[in-house]
Amino acid sequence: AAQTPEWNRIVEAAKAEGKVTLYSGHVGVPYHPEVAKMFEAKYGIHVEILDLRASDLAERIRTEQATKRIAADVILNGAGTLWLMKNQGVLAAYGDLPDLGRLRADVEKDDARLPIYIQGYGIAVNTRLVKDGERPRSWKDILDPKWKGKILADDVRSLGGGSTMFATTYANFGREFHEKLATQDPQFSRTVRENARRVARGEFAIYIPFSLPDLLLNKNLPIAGITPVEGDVYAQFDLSAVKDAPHPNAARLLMNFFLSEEAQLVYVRSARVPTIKGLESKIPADVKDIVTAKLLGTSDPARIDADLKLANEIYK
Amino acid sequence: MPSVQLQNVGRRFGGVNAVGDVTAVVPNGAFVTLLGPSGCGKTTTLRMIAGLESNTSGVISIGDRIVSDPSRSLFLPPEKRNAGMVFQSYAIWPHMTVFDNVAYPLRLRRLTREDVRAKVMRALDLVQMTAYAERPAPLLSGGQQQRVAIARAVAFEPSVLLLDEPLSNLDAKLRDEMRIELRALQQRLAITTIFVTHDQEEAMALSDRIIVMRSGSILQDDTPEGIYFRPSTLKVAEFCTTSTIIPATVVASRPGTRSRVLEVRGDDWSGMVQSATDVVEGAGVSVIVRAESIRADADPASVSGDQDIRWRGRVEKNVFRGFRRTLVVRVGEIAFTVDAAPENDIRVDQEVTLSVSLKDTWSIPAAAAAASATETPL
Amino acid sequence: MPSVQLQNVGRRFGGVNAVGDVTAVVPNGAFVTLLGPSGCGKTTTLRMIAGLESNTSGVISIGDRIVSDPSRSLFLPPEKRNAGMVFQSYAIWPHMTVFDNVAYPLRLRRLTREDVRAKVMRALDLVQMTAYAERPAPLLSGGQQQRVAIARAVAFEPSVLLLDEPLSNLDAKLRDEMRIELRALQQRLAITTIFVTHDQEEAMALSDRIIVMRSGSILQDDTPEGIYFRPSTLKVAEFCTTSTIIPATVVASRPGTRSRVLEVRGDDWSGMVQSATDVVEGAGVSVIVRAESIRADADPASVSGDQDIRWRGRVEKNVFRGFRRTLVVRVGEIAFTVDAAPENDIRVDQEVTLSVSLKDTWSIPAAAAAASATETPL
Amino acid sequence: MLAALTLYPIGTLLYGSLSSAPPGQAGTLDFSGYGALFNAHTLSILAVTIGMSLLKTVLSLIPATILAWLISRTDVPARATLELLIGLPFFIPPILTAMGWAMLGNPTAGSINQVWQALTGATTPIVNVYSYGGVIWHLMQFTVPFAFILLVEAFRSMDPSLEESSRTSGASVFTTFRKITLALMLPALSSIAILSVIGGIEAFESPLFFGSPAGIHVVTTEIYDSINNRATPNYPYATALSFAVIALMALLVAWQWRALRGRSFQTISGKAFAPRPIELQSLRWLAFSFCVLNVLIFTVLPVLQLVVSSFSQYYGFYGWDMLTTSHYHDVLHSDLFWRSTINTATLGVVGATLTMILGSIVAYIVVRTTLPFRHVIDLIAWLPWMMPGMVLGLGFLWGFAVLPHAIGIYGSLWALLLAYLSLGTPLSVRTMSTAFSQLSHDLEESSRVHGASWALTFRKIVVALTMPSFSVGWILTFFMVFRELSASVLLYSVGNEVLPVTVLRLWEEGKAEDVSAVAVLMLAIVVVFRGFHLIMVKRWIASRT
Ligand SMILES: Nc1ncnc2c1ncn2[C@@H]1O[C@H](COP(=O)(O)OP(=O)(O)OP(=O)(O)O)[C@@H](O)[C@H]1O
Ligand SMILES: Nc1ncnc2c1ncn2[C@@H]1O[C@H](COP(=O)(O)OP(=O)(O)OP(=O)(O)O)[C@@H](O)[C@H]1O
Ligand SMILES: [Mg+2]
Ligand SMILES: [Mg+2]
Repeated sequence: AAQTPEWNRIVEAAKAEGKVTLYSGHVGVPYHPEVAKMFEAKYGIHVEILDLRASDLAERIRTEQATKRIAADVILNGAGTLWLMKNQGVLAAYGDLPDLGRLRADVEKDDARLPIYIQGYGIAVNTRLVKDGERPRSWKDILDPKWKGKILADDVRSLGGGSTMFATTYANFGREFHEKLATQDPQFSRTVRENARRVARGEFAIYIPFSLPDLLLNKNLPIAGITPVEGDVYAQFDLSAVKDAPHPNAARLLMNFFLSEEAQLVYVRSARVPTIKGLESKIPADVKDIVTAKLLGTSDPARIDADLKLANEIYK
Repeated sequence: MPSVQLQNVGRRFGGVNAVGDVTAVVPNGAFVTLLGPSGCGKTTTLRMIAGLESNTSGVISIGDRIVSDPSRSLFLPPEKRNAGMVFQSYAIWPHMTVFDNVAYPLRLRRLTREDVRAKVMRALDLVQMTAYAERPAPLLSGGQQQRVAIARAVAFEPSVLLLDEPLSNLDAKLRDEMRIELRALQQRLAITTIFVTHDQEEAMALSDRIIVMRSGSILQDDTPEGIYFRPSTLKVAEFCTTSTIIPATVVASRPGTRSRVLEVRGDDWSGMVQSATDVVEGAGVSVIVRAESIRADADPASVSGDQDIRWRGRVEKNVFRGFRRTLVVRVGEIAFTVDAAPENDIRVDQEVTLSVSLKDTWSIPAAAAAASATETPL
Repeated sequence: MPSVQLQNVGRRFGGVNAVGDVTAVVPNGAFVTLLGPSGCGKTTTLRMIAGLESNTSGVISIGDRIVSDPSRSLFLPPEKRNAGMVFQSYAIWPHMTVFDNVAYPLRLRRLTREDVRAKVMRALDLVQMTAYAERPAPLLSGGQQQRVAIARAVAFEPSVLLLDEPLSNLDAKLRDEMRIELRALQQRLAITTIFVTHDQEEAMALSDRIIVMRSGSILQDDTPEGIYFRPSTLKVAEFCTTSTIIPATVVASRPGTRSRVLEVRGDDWSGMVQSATDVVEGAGVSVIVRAESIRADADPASVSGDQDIRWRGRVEKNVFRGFRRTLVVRVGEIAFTVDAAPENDIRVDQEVTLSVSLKDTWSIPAAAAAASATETPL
Repeated sequence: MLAALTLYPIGTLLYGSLSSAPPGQAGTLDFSGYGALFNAHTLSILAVTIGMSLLKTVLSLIPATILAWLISRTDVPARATLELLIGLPFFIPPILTAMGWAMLGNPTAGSINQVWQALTGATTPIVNVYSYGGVIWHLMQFTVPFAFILLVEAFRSMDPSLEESSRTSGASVFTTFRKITLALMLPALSSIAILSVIGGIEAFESPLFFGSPAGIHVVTTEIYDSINNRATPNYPYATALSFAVIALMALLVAWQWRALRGRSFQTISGKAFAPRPIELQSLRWLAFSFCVLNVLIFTVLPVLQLVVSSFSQYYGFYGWDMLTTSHYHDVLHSDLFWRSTINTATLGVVGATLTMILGSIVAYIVVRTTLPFRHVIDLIAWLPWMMPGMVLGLGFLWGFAVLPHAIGIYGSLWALLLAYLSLGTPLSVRTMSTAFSQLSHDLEESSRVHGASWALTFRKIVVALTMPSFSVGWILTFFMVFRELSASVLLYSVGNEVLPVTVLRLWEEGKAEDVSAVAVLMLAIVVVFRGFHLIMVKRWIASRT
């Protein structure tokens, strides 16, 4: 990293602040504390992490801003949610960071949102119920009538993997794809965390969209993850600095640290796609397929309400 | 020890006038009994004195202090009145032992451990319950619970003692003993005591004064002898004594030794009776003769000469009651109740001569009797 | 109507032997009273008959049917025994009106609306509570609640009626009336009735037989007169009568009219007394004289000649009790209790002659008396 | 105090429901949230929710009442153990029992259906938990023990002679139960029924787990959608919906007042009584079987599953090779677990104690005094329970954040404590008012006369006499703190982590097995607590037997 004098001043100021608070809206990821430890070890600045569900996080930030009782310095959340928050005016620009240059060119970013990792969603199948040769290879394979009644899906009418998949596939394959999918009688479930297990237990043959990093959590179970030929649907997670944060310098320092190789590798090991260049050779073999899979696309935050409305129309 | 004064005290429950308009004074250190039929307002009166019920009208004072006066919104809470009370329902605390129940008021007064122990044991001794000190209260029989309630009320030597039928579940033997103990204690400590009972004999035996109530108001407030021998109304006579009431007409009136003497005439009989007041000739009176003062003789000749009035009638009933035998003797319209000795050999259907002497009679002008008869029943 | 039989019935509560070993028969249609001091097991016995408590030993039968026999694990539940019961705690249901309380057993028996109404009103009438039919039960005075409990127990004309101190909260007047009503009802319907009371006079007046209990066992099971005039033990005499007990030594023994007659000698006195059995010369006896059978005369000369024993003593107390006056007269070691007429003019500290006639005496061999004295208190 | 705890957060919500912008931001008065209520969709959701809640209440109260009565008033064998076991499922996190039942009763691979199909050769499943019935069944899983625990205490403090006099009047055990016992238990039953109905309306996990897949939508899922499934959360609609629920529930409470008015239910009289169990005779073992059956279905099944899962590598996949203690190892070696457990326990002890004290005082005022505003107070005490948790959580967040900066409640443990106090009060008020309405007045009066002030009497007589109920209320509120998520997640801060949030984290990380391990540890605490508690109650009663 470039050690400009200006940045050194920020490092010093950050150390003087002594602490930084991160609100994380991606509760299912246990890796932020690991990164925080590395950061603490390096700079001696204490990181406090508060895990909150995305909607709770948004509400807390909004309330803190409205009442000027600001506790959060940095937010980690889905890119779409942060986009909305940015529009509410509660985020601050992170300015120039020494390691910005490392970012891959193909990730979406703006002056307030710093991409950290990408999570890919594919298709999960029960390996006992679905023979090797019968596995769907494309998103469109699940429209085959033989899967009728055997598909478990995250509810596409509710925010999260389900709506992201809906928006992306709708944008890429058109309305027809979903009208057909609707006739397959997919069982919608909102208890996302249970779904992979339900497929593993044989309640259903197929589960979409399957968060591929979850394969690591289900190692010995009869479940396989498939990246469709069109590519994975994905969700991108970003960092943002909070407006009027109590520790603005530490916030920027922390954000920059997330772009470091050591931090990024933490997420790579959990089968998430890094947002910086030059890690290709360092991807462990067991997650290589997932991390390097082709990506189909993600949802457009500006269209959230419109997409939900469409989903509700198609899936009564 | 303070006196207790009630001035025009009343208590309404919605539409029900449980206590009407009671004015009475219980002097310092006196033992006064409230006597009256079930539902006449005895418990309510006691509760108002204790501060458990607020009187809706009138003034209650204990000693020099007004404790309740609704017209001035004055009300002293019960715990400030230093009264001991035995509830009609005992109100024994089921989560405590006998000892703890009795110790409760003492501990509230921050007595030392030893003092508490000593006083509790003394009180339990009084009610013959020392052997049960450690027994949980719910495992006692009814009478035992009642005795614990008495011990609790007296253990802390309150300045006013309020007792609501405290002996109703005890047998005669124990009741007699407890009466004596209670009276002795009351006199030793000079506690102003208000006692509610439904037992006339008990009221007579214990009290300095008796207040006879009915339908929420006072009929007579007098010494036991006054109530018994010289009832002011027929109701009092009926309630406090076992008497026969005979209508008669006054023939003449003259002063007697303790009261006036009337010469009266009834159906088939005539004689002299006592009366509180002069009654004009020709007016009606109700003659009252108490069961125990009537003699019943099978042989008219054996009636002694000092008996002033005589009737002849037929025995209708003969009930053995232990120390006495109650005869019902019919004389014309009237059924006389007569107490006889237990071994009496008078049989049902026998003809007997009833007689009574002047000093055992009493009479009340019929006007007063009629007035109290028209009183609406509660 | 069935009889009720108890054979060696007992009930233990943990370590406490509430009822020891009771054997008794209450004949078909009879009115039998359980009498005894507080805590002697009366309520427990009644509850066992009702089926609310299971006896730990012995056999209970109602009519020809054994209703409880723990040795054969036989137990008929209370609702099958068709017994009406008045509880010592009333057990009035607080969430119902007076009417509904009384109607409850009738409705269970599926009577028509009109029948229910008629029977409830008749029962309420019996206890003089018709005016309160629609009142919620908790708003009644203690005595009123007790009357509702009685109405409820009799309204459905049970074949066995179990009454646990049903009149304890009523005044003498009402109690007298209720007694008469209860007895009349019992005789009209010939309901086998077991009555618990602590009031000896009430027991005597109502009962066909009286069972005197103490510490969980039966002391005497006899007619009222038998209990009263010929108690089998000192305990019975002490409990059921107001008596003075005087130790004496037998000088001679001879048969009398109704019982044996003993010639006895005490401190400074001698005379004839009745006895159930022959007692050997020189043996000790306890002589029992009842308070109401002793005469007290200030003037020894006025004592009539048919009085068999005389004592001279000093009046210690004189308590007015309405229809009688209780004197305590000290003769040497012994304090005599004497009932006198209410207007008696004997004063405290006066010397009086006490006298009693042979027919009013009773005696119990000292051995038996000693035996019952060593009995451990409960 | 009460008003501050409940009216304040709810007031901010009311403001939120009427404002076009959320609190803290300038907005204009706006009735659109309420306007949106009046359409067929919302009304049908309200109808479905209430219908479901009523049904599960009725279905739960029947077994709960019978069980409570058997355990507290009869001589059923092994009562003490049964009492402990029947109450246990109340303390299992609903999400875990949901997983359990999903495995047992799903239409394709559920064990029940597989056994059924193997036995009969049928091809159609007999049960499907992803249905209306499934939601109700899962709700019952929680309601039966809840109602049971509260009812046992109510039954216990009843003068047996009230039942006995019915028996001698000719009523059988069961007629007596119906006509006297139940009638006398009306305050308790109706209070518990209302708690249960409201609880059902607020339930989130069951409809989410079993209802959503079947297309069943209820108020909570609707609120969840309106907050979470929009680009901008629609708070006016969410809060307006909550207030509609409150209005309906207030009708229910008013109905209870009417139904109970002017009657007395005092079953502990001044004439002390010994608690005598009813001898069931020949029915004893039948009753016992009934209890055991309940224990098997509602307790053994889920608890066993939980225990096995906590030792399995994967929840629901059993096999000897899958056994592991690593979940316990993980959990017990996590600083966060210990920190949040200690925080939660502290909050639980302090919160439950304060809640019960506050609740007792409120209950006393409502039941025992004739103060003019007591019904208003009663209703206020109900409010926090009537408000769906996720909305009320917002109320607290807004409420605490809007306070002047000098009052530093926001972000401190105090915020959580106050929220728990408010959330626990309805339960404590219900528990205690039921208990108080059973006490006859003379027991207090006799204490007052003998020199104890009102406060002393309250402590030494009223509370002491209702100690079993008080302690049950304490335990229920204590463990409520262990599972309250909606407010916790909005109010906790770093260092103030509480167990529900930690559990949420584990859950979101896909560690259902660790959650099971935590739940088993929690159940162990429950068993110790309840065991100790029951022994205390027994001793308290033994002091009367
Ligand atoms: N809370 C109440 N509401 C309405 N009426 C009541 C209430 N309490 C008592 N009463 C009525 O007031 C009257 C007087 O009751 P109180 O309890 O004082 O009678 P009591 O003289 O003690 O009778 P008892 O000898 O039967 O105990 C009764 O008729 C009773 O029914
Ligand atoms: N459940 C119980 N456990 C232990 N002892 C008991 C129990 N019930 C009653 N007792 C004891 O058994 C004895 C008999 O009680 P019971 O109630 O039968 O007396 P009782 O003759 O009715 O007395 P009372 O006239 O005072 O009502 C008493 O000493 C009582 O303390
Ligand atoms: Mg009374
Ligand atoms: Mg008794």
